Amino acid sequence: MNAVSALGELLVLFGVFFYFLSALGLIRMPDVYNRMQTATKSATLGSLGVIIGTGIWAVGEGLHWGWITKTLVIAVFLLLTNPISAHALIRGAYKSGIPLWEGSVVDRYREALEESREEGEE
Amino acid sequence: MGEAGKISRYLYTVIVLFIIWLFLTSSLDAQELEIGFILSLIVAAFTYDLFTSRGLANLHPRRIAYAAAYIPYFLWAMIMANLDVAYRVLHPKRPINPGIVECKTVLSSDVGKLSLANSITLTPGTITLDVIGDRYFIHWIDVKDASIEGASENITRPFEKFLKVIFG
Amino acid sequence: MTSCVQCIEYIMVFVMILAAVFAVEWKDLLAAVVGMAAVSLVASILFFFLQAPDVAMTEAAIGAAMSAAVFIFAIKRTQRYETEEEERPGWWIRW
Amino acid sequence: MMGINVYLALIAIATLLSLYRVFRGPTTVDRLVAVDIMTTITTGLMVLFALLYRRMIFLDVALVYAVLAFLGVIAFARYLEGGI
Repeated sequence: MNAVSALGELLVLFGVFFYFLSALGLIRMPDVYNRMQTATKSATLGSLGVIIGTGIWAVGEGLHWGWITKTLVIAVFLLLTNPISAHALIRGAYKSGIPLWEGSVVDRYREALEESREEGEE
Repeated sequence: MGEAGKISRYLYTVIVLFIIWLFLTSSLDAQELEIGFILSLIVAAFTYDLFTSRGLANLHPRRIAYAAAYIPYFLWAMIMANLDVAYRVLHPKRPINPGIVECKTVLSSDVGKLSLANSITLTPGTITLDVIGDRYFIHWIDVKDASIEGASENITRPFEKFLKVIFG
Repeated sequence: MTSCVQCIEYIMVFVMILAAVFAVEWKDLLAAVVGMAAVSLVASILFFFLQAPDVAMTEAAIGAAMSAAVFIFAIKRTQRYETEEEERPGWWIRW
Repeated sequence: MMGINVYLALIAIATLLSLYRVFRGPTTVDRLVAVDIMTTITTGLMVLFALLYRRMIFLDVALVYAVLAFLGVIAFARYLEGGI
């Protein structure tokens, strides 16, 4: 139990806690947009913690130093691809006509779409 | 932002591919380095046309310094925003106030717009819904200011300081 | 330590069976494809637990990207909802 | 290696909660979001188990998931937009 693997375990604990939090947000939020808000990105930060923490932990356990570089590559790819899927998904949800929660305050996107449709008709 | 020459773009692609190879194999053996270098030469010949349009100008020291400063700033913003969302999830009354707001950006290049949209999406509380020209439509979990200027001040300004230098 | 590792294997098998039952029983075919993606995900991690990383890698590549895209093309060419007069749901859902 | 039980228990709870959302979700997009969360959680679980088995080859499965998992979601999103 040296300092390096203790740091790695701390990072893993941090990430796992955020996993739990994102699943809790998935349960508690009222509509699909807010669920995406709390879920997708907490899970991204959580997996960042778990993956890099595991790499540091493995190096602290005395394994090959390739663990840390490989986990870094996995974390970078996850960081690049996860927001793209969230972005595509929320746009598909809006375009397929799922309404916003009734407590929402503004909806500028609908106004902009109506503006562009009127311009197209003229 | 004109096109760079073919040689410059090819060399940039080779460098990036070789760095990815180094991280994936994580070995400094001579044989591994040789085969990786040959493979990145071959793969770069097919892909440099798609991969970049600016070539070695991407490796300007000022841009690298700003990118290196951007990473810790972005991670810190991400952790802070995640703790804020954690407070909203764990609070029994669920203090949320969602809505879709509009922002303006000053970035012009496509890669800059993509990375700004990804940064906005990864800091929780905001998620990019659509980009039309320079107008960003953003779903915000706690709307503080519904006007265009106020929302831009709150959401996109902190990232634009860095991204304007990095991507132009 | 080993006992808890086995616990998570049991939980994954439970998740897989439940997702497979949902995928068969849902009338919305798009949701059924989502359930099938969940089944393929858990199948991949079960191969992982059985110490077969190559099979798990293939299952990940096929199940995550290819099969969902192929089924969505099929739904696009036919229709999204099953019609009502077909068979009743099975007894394990009815009671 | 003492805390491994805690980590695995939290991951299992998170998986079961997202399975509940897959079951309940009123619309298809809810189910899709829940499966996306399950994919991300599973990637982390695979990396943890690779350390538990102490073999580096197991990391490649997580790499494949990190690179390819978003393609299926994008196909779904294109269908919902009315594209493809």
